[in-house]
Amino acid sequence: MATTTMTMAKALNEGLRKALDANPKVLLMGEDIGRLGGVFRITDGLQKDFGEDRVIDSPLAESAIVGTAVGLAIRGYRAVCEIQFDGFVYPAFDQIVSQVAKLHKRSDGAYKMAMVIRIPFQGGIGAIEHHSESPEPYFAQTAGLRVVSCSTPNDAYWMIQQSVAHDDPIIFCEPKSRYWEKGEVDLEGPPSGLFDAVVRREGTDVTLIGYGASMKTALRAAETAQAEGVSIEVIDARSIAPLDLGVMAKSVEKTGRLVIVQESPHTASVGSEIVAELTQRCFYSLRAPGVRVSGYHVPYPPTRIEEDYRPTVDRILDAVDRVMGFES
Amino acid sequence: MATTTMTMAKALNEGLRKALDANPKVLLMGEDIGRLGGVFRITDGLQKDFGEDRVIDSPLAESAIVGTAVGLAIRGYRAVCEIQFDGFVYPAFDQIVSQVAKLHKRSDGAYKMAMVIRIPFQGGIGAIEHHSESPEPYFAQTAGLRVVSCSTPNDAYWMIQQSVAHDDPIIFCEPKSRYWEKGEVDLEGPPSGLFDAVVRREGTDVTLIGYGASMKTALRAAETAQAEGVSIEVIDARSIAPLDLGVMAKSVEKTGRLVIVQESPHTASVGSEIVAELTQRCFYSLRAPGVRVSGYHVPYPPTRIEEDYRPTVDRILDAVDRVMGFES
Amino acid sequence: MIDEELVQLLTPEGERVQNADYESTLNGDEIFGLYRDMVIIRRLCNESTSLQRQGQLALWAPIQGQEAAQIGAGRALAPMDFTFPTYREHGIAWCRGVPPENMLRLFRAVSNGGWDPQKYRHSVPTVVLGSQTLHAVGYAMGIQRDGAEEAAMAFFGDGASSQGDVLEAFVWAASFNAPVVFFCQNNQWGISTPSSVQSKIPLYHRAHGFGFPGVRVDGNDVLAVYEVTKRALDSARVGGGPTLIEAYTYRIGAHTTSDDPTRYRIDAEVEVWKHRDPVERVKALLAREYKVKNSDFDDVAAEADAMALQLRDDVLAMSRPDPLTMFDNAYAAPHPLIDEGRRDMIDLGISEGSL
Amino acid sequence: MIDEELVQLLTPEGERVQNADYESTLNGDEIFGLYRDMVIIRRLCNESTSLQRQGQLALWAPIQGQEAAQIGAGRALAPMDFTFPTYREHGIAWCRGVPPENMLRLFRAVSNGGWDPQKYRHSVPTVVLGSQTLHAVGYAMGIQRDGAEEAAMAFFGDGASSQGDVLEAFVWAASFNAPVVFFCQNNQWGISTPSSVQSKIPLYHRAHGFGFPGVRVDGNDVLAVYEVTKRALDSARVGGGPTLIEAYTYRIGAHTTSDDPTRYRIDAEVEVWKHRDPVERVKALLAREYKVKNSDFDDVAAEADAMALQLRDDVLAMSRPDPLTMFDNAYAAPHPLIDEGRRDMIDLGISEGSL
Ligand SMILES: Cc1ncc(C[n+]2csc(CCOP(=O)(O)OP(=O)(O)O)c2C)c(N)n1
Ligand SMILES: Cc1ncc(C[n+]2csc(CCOP(=O)(O)OP(=O)(O)O)c2C)c(N)n1
Ligand SMILES: [Mg+2]
Ligand SMILES: [Mg+2]
Repeated sequence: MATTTMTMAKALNEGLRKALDANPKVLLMGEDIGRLGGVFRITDGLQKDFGEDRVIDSPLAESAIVGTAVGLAIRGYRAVCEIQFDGFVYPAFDQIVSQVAKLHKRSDGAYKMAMVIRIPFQGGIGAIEHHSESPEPYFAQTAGLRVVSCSTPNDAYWMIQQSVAHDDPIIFCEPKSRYWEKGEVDLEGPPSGLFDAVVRREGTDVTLIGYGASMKTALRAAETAQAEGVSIEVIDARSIAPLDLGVMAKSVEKTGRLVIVQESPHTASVGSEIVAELTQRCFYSLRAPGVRVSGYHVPYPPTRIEEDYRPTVDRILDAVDRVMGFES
Repeated sequence: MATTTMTMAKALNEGLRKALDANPKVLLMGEDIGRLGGVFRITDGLQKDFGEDRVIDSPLAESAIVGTAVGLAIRGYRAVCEIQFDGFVYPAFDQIVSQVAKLHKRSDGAYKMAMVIRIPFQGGIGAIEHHSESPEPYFAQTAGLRVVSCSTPNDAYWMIQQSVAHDDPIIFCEPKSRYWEKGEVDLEGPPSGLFDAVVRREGTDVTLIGYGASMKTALRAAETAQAEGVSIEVIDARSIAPLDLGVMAKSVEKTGRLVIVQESPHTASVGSEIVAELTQRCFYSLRAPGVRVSGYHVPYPPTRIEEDYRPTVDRILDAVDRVMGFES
Repeated sequence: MIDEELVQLLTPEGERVQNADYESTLNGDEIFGLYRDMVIIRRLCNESTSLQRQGQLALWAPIQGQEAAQIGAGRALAPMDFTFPTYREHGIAWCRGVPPENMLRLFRAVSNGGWDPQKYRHSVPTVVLGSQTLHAVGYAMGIQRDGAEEAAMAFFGDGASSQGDVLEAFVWAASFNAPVVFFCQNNQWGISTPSSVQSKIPLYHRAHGFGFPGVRVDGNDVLAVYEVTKRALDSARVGGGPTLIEAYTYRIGAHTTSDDPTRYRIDAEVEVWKHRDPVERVKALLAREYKVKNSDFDDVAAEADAMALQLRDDVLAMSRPDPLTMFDNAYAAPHPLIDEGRRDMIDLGISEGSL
Repeated sequence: MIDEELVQLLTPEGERVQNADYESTLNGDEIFGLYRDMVIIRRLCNESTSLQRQGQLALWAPIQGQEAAQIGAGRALAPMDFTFPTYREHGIAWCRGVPPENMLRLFRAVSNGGWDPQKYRHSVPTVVLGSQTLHAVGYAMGIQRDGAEEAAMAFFGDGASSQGDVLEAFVWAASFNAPVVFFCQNNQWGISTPSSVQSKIPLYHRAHGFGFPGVRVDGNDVLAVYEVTKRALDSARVGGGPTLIEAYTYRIGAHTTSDDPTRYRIDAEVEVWKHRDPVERVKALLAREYKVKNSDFDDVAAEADAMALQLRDDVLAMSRPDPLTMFDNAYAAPHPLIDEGRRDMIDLGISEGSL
């Protein structure tokens, strides 16, 4: 296994480079992604190597970034759009929901809406408002889209390539607070399918499901719980829509208890969906109701207090206690 | 009780008239709402009676309709914005999610975002694409907003007035397929609080929850089930966000079974939320997992086949059978 | 209609007008071809209105009054150009070769599209106003990257001109010098809203503020529309960048068959515009200048009638789709919720289809 | 900087320029007042940059180079006008009377706003580019309905000028003839993107296409900015409708303290603009024409230093908010999820606050 260590940012950069290399129809487009390499440097050096026609510094308008990507898709191109921060995807919402998600259907399959919309998401970087949000529930609800998120450099490297190669439009959520953390990347082959959930840590008492930046918190919570004698199985959803419910249900059937961790508020969230589906699939196995640990139902707070908004190890453990103690 | 019979369209029209009468700061704004009275005639005659300054025919841009309503709110006005059809609210999504929902917080309470965004929603009128959608899950997920829906002329008449008088921004979802159905309107006082769920029909075996156009289908299903010996309690959520979970939980504790009906696809939907919350609150009462009867996970289909997309009496009864037969 | 700004090559009476910048390049046969197109598309449009009244269509969006704008623009296109319509571009669809029955699939509510957009190089109908202008710009950026001598053309109305997407499309087209032509049919109404609500000055001026040419053409003058569009397309194809064309015309009919224009506009205005009929105008020219015989005109009318009959038959033959088809093409690749939906529907006995 | 289009009343060397349309109406004391504002706001800005470097602020968005644009515009406002800023309008906030420590609450990440926008008639910072332009137009529609002689003013940058919201704001302002002034600081960069990506022609031309006046002013000339803005506001207040002002200036510093401009622009360009410094320009005028003494200039510098010290103290005293405050003002009226969140947080022992 040829592995190498790199940050998630670098892994995404390398993955995009491979995608550009593999297919001349692949383009990158976004604000400040060329000369600057993006505010997170994810596209660093790519304009230099692939030219201004393939790595496009766009005017400042998200609806147009996505709307022109649609036109490029019709012409046979595959655009990877960078949205600078989660909170700036909403000007493009109409194009995403009414065009990107629906044009394959509307054209009876004549148009492939092959494109990737990259969104650095979730909080944890001490930024100002609109730079820390979790818009994935909106996209998960929308038929016609797929939503994935990476939580390790290895996944980042492979999932971005798999997404670019995929024929459906993909909302690619990158946990920005993890960009600079390092991990092993296996250069030889993808670890799993793009839409597969994976068990990150095995356990027997509680199934803990998350994605993106929450995975690190979840794994830390599992470690702490272990010390207290509770064995947590941690699942990285990876694909937010569609959900890989098979892997999740198998785990819940074993553990009988379910906790979900996410940064978005809980109402009509991905966590709600997981609870609803797994309650149906594992009704007799569940020894306690599934519990969601989420962001609170408030606008994302000033970041001096964001760590009390985002799910913490403590809040996860509190939820674990609740599902463990439910029968009593 | 001074009651009178009118259609939901007329009830909304009368409710808006009362709101305009009650407060000179109330304005209506939208495309074609003045001279034409709106494509559904909900604002019929109001421009004639209240003038062009209070019932404003706007240029054709939804982001601007909502964005200028924000500015009007800052100046102390209360705008009631009409979005012509559900599928046209997305150009305004950014203003709704990042401004309307967050400005009360951002201004530390100095700005009241008192406004109503009226959306004729759900399908059933045989229209072309984008005229039959259910965008309520997006707004329910968004902290800072409230979302309500009327299912009877009486509720329409009162809820629109309560919404206009409320100090938080309200997404007001109108089941367009029911506009022309008549019902009793009690002119003397509101039937319930704006955020209260109500039991529309009592029953003992299954709790069936819905809102908007689904209520009629739900009540018909309950009737049919009755004939087959199954007693369904039908609840109109009315408030989609926040949910009146107390009323719902009380019912589920009695019946032990839960079915939800909605037209949106089920992923990360209002139905998912209701299942997740009620599973938590009524874990030991539930004799079967809550089941959602939803639109399918596809773009809204051509309307010649929309009645097979929207939840039908048959599909609801099938779900009822499933929860009734679960123990076996 | 004495308007300095308006490019016109034919008066409402069908007399030639000299224009310093544009001259008509079409011969008699070609002009007769445009006439034929306009008569046919008007006839098909009227048939569609009847079909709607008879309950055979869910809706219809008539184009009466706008035939010259659409046929002039549609015939100026080259085969390899790509067009991005709204819901009202039946004349453009006709010029692109879309079979009339395909145009009506949307309105019979059996499809959200109706034709193969890649085959005819004519995109699917776009209902969310303005979205397609960005698609056209993106497509044009693709043309640039392919080094092709082709152009994209986006259609939209006076109402849609206020949408952010249209204005962002102007920004992008200018920024990338994209080979795209924006064709705005200012039919003076957006449902009940007069175009003066969208702009106090002629719409073609918008382009100047974004740094590319805008031109206003008499949208009821098929010769002028043809020349103005051709010039803009030719320029776009060879690196001349975008042009905004405002075709100044009038929506004679209702917005759609669901609309009642008597609620918001006066008959007198409609009457004035009926006298500027685009079909009569070119017919007068053909009769006078090219001595086209009445029998030739009659032949076209007969041809149009035959096509209308055929269209009616085709529409009546369009049956309700199998409900299972709603799952087709929702995604390009397999998706668990699609499989689940199909299974559910078959289990419920809604469709007999198989998985 | 010899630009026919640019309104200028003072050369970079501080010499008077005659302009056919505008003349300076300010006396020496008033000009000295503008100078003082500029010096203070620059000093406060530099202090904020240091505070950020020292880890006391999460971020800072400097305004060096743009002081004349902001002070000229800010001082042209009347008390009852209402302003809608972005995240960079520290000079405007200063003119509106917002206490400097309030401006820094956003950047210390203890608030998403920072001041009472109704009290200062200066809206909260807007980070989503362009949104505030629509708020300004809506507010202006409210002014119209109140029959008040007031104006709204919206600030935005060259980058934001490409956003649909800004362009829709132009449509609406023109349509309603709203009393609003659009003030675009073209500082030539939107992070790393040069303004030429947003428009190939000067941005003020945009207004003409929407049917209202646009004017380009030397944004480093505080006298010119003041007069141009005053004229536009006066016109708006009495029914003259909107104006777009493009203040042509330059962002001397980084986009924000997170940015590294050496990655995308050359030093030589920055150097050129340093020679057009807006503060030095008016200082030269004051020294030469009004014989302002060095000691007076020194007094201003000392005053600015004292304010900077005070600001530093105030910032350091801003402590982490109680986490429970995140629930305050999320809604105006009671909400069950807010109560639930508060309860949860208290149960978890995160805050000792009470319900
Ligand atoms: C974004 C959006 N908002 C509203 C509508 C509803 N609507 C359909 S057509 C129309 C008027 C369009 O006017 P115009 O652009 O002039 O085109 P025309 O119908 O005159 O051809 C409106 C408001 C829509 N389709 N899309
Ligand atoms: C809708 C939106 N997209 C992207 C961003 C990220 N962003 C913040 S500032 C900026 C550049 C803005 O440039 P300009 O409008 O010229 O203002 P300046 O920073 O130069 O004052 C960008 C892209 C944003 N804040 N909002
Ligand atoms: Mg029109
Ligand atoms: Mg700038």
